[in-house]
Amino acid sequence: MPKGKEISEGSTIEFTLKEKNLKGKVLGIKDSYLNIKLENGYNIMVIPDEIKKIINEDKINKIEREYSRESGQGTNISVISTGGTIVSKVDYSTGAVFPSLDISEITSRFKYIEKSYHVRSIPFLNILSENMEPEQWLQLAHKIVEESKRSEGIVISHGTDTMTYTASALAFLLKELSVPIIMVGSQRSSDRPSTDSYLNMEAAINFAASDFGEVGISMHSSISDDKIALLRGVRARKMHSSRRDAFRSIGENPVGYFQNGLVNISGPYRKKSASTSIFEKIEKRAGILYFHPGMETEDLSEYLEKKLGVVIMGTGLGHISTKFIDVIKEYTDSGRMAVMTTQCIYGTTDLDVYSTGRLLSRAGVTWAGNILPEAALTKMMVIMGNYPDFEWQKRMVTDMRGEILQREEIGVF
Amino acid sequence: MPKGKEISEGSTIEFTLKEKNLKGKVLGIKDSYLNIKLENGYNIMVIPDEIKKIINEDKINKIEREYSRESGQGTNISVISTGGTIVSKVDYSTGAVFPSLDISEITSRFKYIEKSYHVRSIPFLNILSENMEPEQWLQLAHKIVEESKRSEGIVISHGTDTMTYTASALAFLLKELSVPIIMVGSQRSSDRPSTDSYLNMEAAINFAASDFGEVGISMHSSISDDKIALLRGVRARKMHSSRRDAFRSIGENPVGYFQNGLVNISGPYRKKSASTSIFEKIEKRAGILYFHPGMETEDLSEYLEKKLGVVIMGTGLGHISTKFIDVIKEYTDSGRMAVMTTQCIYGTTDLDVYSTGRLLSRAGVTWAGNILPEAALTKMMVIMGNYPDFEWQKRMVTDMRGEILQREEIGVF
Amino acid sequence: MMDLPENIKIGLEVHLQVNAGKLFCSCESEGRDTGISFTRILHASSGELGGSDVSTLYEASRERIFKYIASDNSCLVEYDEEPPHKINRNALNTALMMASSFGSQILDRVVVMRKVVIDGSNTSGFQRTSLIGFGGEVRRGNYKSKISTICLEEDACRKVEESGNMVTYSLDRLGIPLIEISTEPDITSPEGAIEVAREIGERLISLGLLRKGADSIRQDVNFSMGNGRVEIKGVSKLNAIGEILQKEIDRQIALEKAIEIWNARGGTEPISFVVNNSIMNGTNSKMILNATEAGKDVLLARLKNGRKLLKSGEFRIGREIADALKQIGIKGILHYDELPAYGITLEEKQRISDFLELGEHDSFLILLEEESNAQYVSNVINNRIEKLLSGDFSETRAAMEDNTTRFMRPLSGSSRMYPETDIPVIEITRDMIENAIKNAPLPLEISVKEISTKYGISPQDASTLIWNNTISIFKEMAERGDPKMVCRILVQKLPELERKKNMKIDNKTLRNVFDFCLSNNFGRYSVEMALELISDGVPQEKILLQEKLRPVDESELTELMKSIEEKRNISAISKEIVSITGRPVDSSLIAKVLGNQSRSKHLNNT
Amino acid sequence: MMDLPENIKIGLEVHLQVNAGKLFCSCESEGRDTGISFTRILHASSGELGGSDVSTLYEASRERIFKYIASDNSCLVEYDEEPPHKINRNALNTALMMASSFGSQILDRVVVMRKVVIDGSNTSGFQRTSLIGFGGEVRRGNYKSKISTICLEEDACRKVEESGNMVTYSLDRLGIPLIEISTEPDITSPEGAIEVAREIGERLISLGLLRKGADSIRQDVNFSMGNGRVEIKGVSKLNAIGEILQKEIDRQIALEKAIEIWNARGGTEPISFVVNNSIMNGTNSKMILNATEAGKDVLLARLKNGRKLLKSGEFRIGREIADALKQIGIKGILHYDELPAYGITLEEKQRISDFLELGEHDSFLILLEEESNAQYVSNVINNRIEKLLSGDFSETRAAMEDNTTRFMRPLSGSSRMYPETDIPVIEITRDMIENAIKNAPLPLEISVKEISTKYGISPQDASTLIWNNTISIFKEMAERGDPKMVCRILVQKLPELERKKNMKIDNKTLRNVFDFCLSNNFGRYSVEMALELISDGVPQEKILLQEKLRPVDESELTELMKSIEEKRNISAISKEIVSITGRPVDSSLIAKVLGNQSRSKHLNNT
Repeated sequence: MPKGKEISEGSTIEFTLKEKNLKGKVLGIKDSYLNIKLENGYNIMVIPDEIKKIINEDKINKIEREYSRESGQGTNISVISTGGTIVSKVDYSTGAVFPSLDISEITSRFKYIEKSYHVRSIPFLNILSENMEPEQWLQLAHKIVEESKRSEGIVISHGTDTMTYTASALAFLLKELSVPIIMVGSQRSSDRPSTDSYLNMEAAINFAASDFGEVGISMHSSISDDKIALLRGVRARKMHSSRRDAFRSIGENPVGYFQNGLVNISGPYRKKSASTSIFEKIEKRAGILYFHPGMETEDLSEYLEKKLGVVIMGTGLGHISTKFIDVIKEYTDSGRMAVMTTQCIYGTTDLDVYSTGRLLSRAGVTWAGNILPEAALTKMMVIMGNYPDFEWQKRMVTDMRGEILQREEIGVF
Repeated sequence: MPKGKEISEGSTIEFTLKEKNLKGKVLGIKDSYLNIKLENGYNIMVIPDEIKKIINEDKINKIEREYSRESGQGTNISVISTGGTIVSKVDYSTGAVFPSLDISEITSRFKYIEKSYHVRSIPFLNILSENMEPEQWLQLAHKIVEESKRSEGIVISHGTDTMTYTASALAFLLKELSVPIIMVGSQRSSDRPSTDSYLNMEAAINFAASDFGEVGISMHSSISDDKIALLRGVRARKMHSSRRDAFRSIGENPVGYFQNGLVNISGPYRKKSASTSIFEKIEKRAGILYFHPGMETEDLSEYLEKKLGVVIMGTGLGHISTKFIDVIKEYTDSGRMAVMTTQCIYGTTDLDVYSTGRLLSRAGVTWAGNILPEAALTKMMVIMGNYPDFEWQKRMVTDMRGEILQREEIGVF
Repeated sequence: MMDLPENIKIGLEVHLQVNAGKLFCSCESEGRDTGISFTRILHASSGELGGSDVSTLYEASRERIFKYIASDNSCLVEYDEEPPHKINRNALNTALMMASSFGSQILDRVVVMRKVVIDGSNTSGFQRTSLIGFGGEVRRGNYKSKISTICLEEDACRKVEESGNMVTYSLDRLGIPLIEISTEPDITSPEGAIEVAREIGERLISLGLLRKGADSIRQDVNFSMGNGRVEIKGVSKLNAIGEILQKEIDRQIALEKAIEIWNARGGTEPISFVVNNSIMNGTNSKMILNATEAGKDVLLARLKNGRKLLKSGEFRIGREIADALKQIGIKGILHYDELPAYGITLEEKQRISDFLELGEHDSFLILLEEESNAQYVSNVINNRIEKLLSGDFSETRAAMEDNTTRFMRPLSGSSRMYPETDIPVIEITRDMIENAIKNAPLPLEISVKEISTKYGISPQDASTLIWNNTISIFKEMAERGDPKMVCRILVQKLPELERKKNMKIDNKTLRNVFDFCLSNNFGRYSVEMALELISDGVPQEKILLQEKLRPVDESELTELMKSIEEKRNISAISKEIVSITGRPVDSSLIAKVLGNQSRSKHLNNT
Repeated sequence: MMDLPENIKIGLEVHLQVNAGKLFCSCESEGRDTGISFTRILHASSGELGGSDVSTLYEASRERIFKYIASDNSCLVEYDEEPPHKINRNALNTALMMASSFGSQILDRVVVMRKVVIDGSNTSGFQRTSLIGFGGEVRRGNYKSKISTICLEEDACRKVEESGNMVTYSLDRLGIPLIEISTEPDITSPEGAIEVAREIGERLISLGLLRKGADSIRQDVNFSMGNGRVEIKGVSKLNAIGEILQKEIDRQIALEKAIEIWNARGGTEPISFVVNNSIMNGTNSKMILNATEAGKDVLLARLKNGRKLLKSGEFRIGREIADALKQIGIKGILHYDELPAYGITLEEKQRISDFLELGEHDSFLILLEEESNAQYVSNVINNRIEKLLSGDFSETRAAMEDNTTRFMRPLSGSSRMYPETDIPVIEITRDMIENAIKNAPLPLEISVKEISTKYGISPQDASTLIWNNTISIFKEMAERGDPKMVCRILVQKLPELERKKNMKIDNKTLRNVFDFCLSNNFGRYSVEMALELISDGVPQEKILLQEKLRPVDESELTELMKSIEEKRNISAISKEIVSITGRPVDSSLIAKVLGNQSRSKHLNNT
């Protein structure tokens, strides 16, 4: 770049590159490259030195657009945004995605929604879901209590990565619900014409107006844009890293579906209650440990030192190497809790079947049927935060929110 | 029990319990209970003191049965037993399961096997599969080299819990294979008339006589006793804790099937080579870490201290909280390896898509497409044990044994 | 009534289905097909081949595929795809109450066992069963019997179809708790057996915990008259016991005579089939022609000294042989006594006799099968004949529709059983035993009297409630205030509706309807309307609604009555009100309003 | 040849399919249906609504469902269910070679962009495209054109069917690498355009990397003659360019004249539809009757000053309007100029004219649609007319079968493009550029000469190899020893077989066959036999076997010959040997053995 020239972001410049005169808009400087959008729409990345000559520069102000936080009329629905891509916008020059609160962008796609629902957008967090922490679950639960007083349903937009953790945590934190809590996300970001976000959100708003008194998840049931599933939060899991239909109910069918504008909830579910109430605390000193051959006894013992409770993802019906028995026994003897789950994901634990299981059971390991590891972790955090320790085990093995299935039928695996 | 009386195991006694005269066989003493099998077949558990009077006692010697270690004639197949339930017997009095080497018990069920195969039973280990350790994978690989010299196919019976770990480890340890290696297990133990072990083994022996030059797994493809799948070891995973069809190929279809006595291998596979050779070492200082919200930076940093390599099961496309970036960077900067996989199990990792991914990538995290966590761990152990460190990353991201799929089609999730 | 041998001994095994969900999972007792099915093969357990059980080996020799239809009251446990869950405590406690009821001793620890059954009736290949207690006595009138054991076990699959080598079962019944009460063989008459069985059944009925359904009580009858024990399976109708036993006695007496003759002739020799396809050349017998066309061979065997014993007069040893063969799927067998017949001429019969060089008393068998099966079939026949000739008639037999019995399999021995290791030993606590004693069922007539007195209903009604299996609903709902109303509906309205609409309303639905109406303080008319709608097939969720079942109140009724012209017949008015509002209305309220209105009208008119 | 206006400017966008697998995944270029499909809806991206692209908005206004048929050369990337993989290096290098070939400047960094296309032809709703280079020149004979840009992009889905609001696409073509070479609008004649396009195509052909297939070369033509740029999409046949341009010129000239008249009359006013269903009462027009029966309304609008311009003489503004309406699915439009027709009488035409109070030069439109759509439709019509009247003819048009063009959508603008964030910026290294320069394709005739010389084959054969796209296989296999044999099979045998059996043998199969035979030292006869079997539909795995393709050797042949009686015709003998052995045989070997034998026979005979 010619010396003395300072190029500012957003300006339009004429310049010479590789002996050709070009015109473009400067989008920014990234990793010492100038990012320029040419007139034909293509972006190029140029090292400033490569630009031999700047013919002209026009500085242009950025345009700020207004957005609406409320839209439509009818049933009151609150959409609490935690920063998932679903209510995000893309900066079309850089391709960067940033969160938006313009709720009308979603609702205006579906005219009947504008007519039937009054949707309010509540900014709450703006984080990537992998950065979600237990404290924020508690804050979110409080926010839900607040919103439940003025809305008939709550939709929570959330990144898909840890959505089932948050859904489980909320399910356990919320003792009773006077409104449906519907989590929604998208696997294709909203900047793509093919995004799944609008359909997922349309379904979520409709689910939120039902009498579903639980924490649910509203996501595609297949890779087609035609049927959205309502999954029970404590039994759902993100089972594919990229597909639209990544979320699956483990061991049961989805509670309901949304298709052709209609909600159909066919599975058993808890109806909403008269009021919403919550547990006030959450115990953070809990974690998940994934057993594998080659794991050392110190791996386990050092990890356990820091935790009041641990969810072990064992093999098969809930096994780990028998060399760990002593460490585990010492741990549970000291009043702490070890809960066994299975890394198979599907199916139940049962420590009565094989000798290792029976040894673990005798060493104080708790097993709670087919509870999922994510549900076990969040349930443990809520139980340990709010109940005396002598009740922990009993609570853990007792179904609270549909997280322990009593029956698994043929078609759900 | 009347004082001065000593009851010996295996003896038949007449005694009085609750005012009734009973006769039965003493099976043993367990947790201070006498375990007695009554004449009508029922077992009862009695505290010795509850027996008021012993009328008679007959001591009987146990019957030892002979077993055969070789059977049939034809293609030479070695069955290496590592102690899974599949080649086990039950003690029908106690219900306890113990490993058996009587290969004719299996082969004699299928007359054509006796006619077409000469099956040799090789005792190797007798452990529960959750107790399998990396050293034993190496020993098993050596055993395979030895057996490959006199057999045309090798079947390895193995507990299902860690079967895919062993299958992956063997796949990486064995550089080239002159014989098929077919792992086989059972989800219902052989003492049940409904056991899946015979069909799985029948299929395994037939698969072992093919030209499949890889490590495969032979297990039920549905809950019906009709079709056995041949799964590629490095892409298989136990996805259900109890069902017969627990083993699934992740992201690809099974390589082949066995049905009605016929092997049909339709997927792409490596044919067997002229000889069998192995890597001689395995690096044990590697492990799997399962990321979850609430995980603390110390959880990670303390764990990493002990490991030369770590497989992280991140969320979605391969994410963990950005608070860990510094720890990870320091780790990889010191020449150690962090490989990202996804806890979704299905689907690929891609650290180019989201900002967290790009940060992780820049912090030195390796990502290898859709490699499974179990395959990543065992591959890492083999690579770190046998290649100079500057080659680790390149080897890790390069497909060696079909563990990284280039394409995922619509029907495999 | 019957002419009985003196030495007969009868013992009973009464199986009672407990209406309390399944024994080792959380499925319900009732269910329907899901349309999904799977197939299995069962293997005789290898471990048993040594000291193995004969009945198990017997089944294993038959190569069969079992198809299971999943019902909506089955789950992975029934599919044998998940370990059993913890034992159903209600079922266990019911078994303990029953044991207490007969003064049986209850074991301090219950060990769940696996009883190997490989006819496919259990997906696992075994039935879970546990010994709960022993001892005690059943008495009724002049009859009594000592109890040998009380067991709690799982019911088996319901057989749907059998064709070729495929047997199809439904899973709806699998896993339902069965209390098995076995008596000593101390009953000496069929009447005694009937009365003892009746008393056992009535105790569970009296508890209100017998499952509704045709096969909720099934008994096996153990019978002996000196030739070994015969276990007759599947006697579902109590009254048939007499005829079944009479026919079995006749069978054994005839057998005894036939064997006496046979042994007098010098006994027999093992048979051995030889092929002779040409001997029937030129035959007109369709049976033979069809068989040979299907590639089967004509196999002939001499049966030494067997003439006129296989089918002649009262002798039917041919059927004994045929029954045994049927179990291995062999049907095409003919013998000397029944020929000429089936298109086989006297001349052909003679030709065969000559070929086999029959002696004076010898018989022959014709088997139409592939030659390769000859050895196997002859083994089965020889074993059968040898056992009969030795005078040992002991075996398991099945009761047929016509009250005859058929050979089913050898008697089961104790080596069929080994522990269910998936379920830890269950401790029977002092509390459980006290509870069992406290709640032990009384004889039915005493229960009837107690209920009648306590709730102020007639003994007939109490008895009907018990027999209709609605007693537990009655007790539960009667406690909420209006026993007479509840009784009236259960005893009159319900059977009337079920008869009229020809459909059964299950207890769960009944309970829901009562619970909803009583919770809302809705009375008889609401319950009746709900039941009527249900019997019309309207789904519950469209019925159990406040706006639907709330009775028309007085002010509404007063208003409505104005529009009704004909006001003479209360029942007609009631119908009209119901059809206008779609809601129930109390007839007495109509009468009252009618009274008021006529008074006020009268007033206006004057 | 043509009578061209002086100011015409032609530019080309030539799209060449690269035969190197897909651009952003590992799927192959060729594939078949799997029978699995899925459906999608595309949304105009919210973020674009501000500074958004007109063509995108245009598509978004049409509510359509897209159905995609998965082919076996598609994966989650094509389904838009997985992020794109890293860029296909072969395709990228090919694009760089092409750029070098024309002396274009190559960018140091390639940024992959998303170009929004929401007609469903891309599952994601955008096409991935990247600018590789710019500058350079194409020359051929007397013609030349400057290159403006060279891009590497993904090909789109192949449209299979369109019915109602459902468009069906196959995924087999989606993602195939396309090199797009755009020239400046500096070409002044259709001949020039044809020659320039031909030269561009031949360079990739010369590399042997053009995909086989009907649509492997497609060009868009940019054309202007002073009324704005028209982009004509989908000109697949080069020779049609002349006729297409002539027809477009005719269209624009007629438009210019019509507009001149219209403007001279005082221009127009926006139309506005009014409902008048009764005006057509008593009509015999089936079109009207059918429409009203289907619940549609009769909507009428006056078109000021439009008379005799919509369809009269050379004027066709009616078609311009109809084309625009067709894009939003509206078909039922009629106008003044074409009436009386369609059963509408002169009297009815007059009635409408009177109702709309038409002036002397006014026209009218009849729209048969529901009233609720009137506003939307009139907006589309008004926009269309306003734009035409302003003299701006710029738009994207589609080339039709008859070489006319049809309005497709407004021109795309640069705001359709934003970065593909899933793919990091790709560095073009010095090595890559050097490689591109070294391997840059030469003009086809030079390539032909070089190949001919190097491998000792005729220039015609070399040319055929290149045009048949078998040049890369030829080079590869020729290096293994016998170029003439390879050439002979590829140039003669292969086309002959393909013609005879009417099927194409793909390059992958060809490569497998040659590789197998050459590896085993099997010659021409083995390759030919393999290809024949393949063209008969026998699967490869049953053909590529040693025992199948190993030529009959001399000793075998000698033995076999003994059994052959007629030994005159070598070709007949050869056929017989093949039919006996099922294996190939070398004719010259037959001749040799024949010689030996006749000699030895001769010896014996004398």
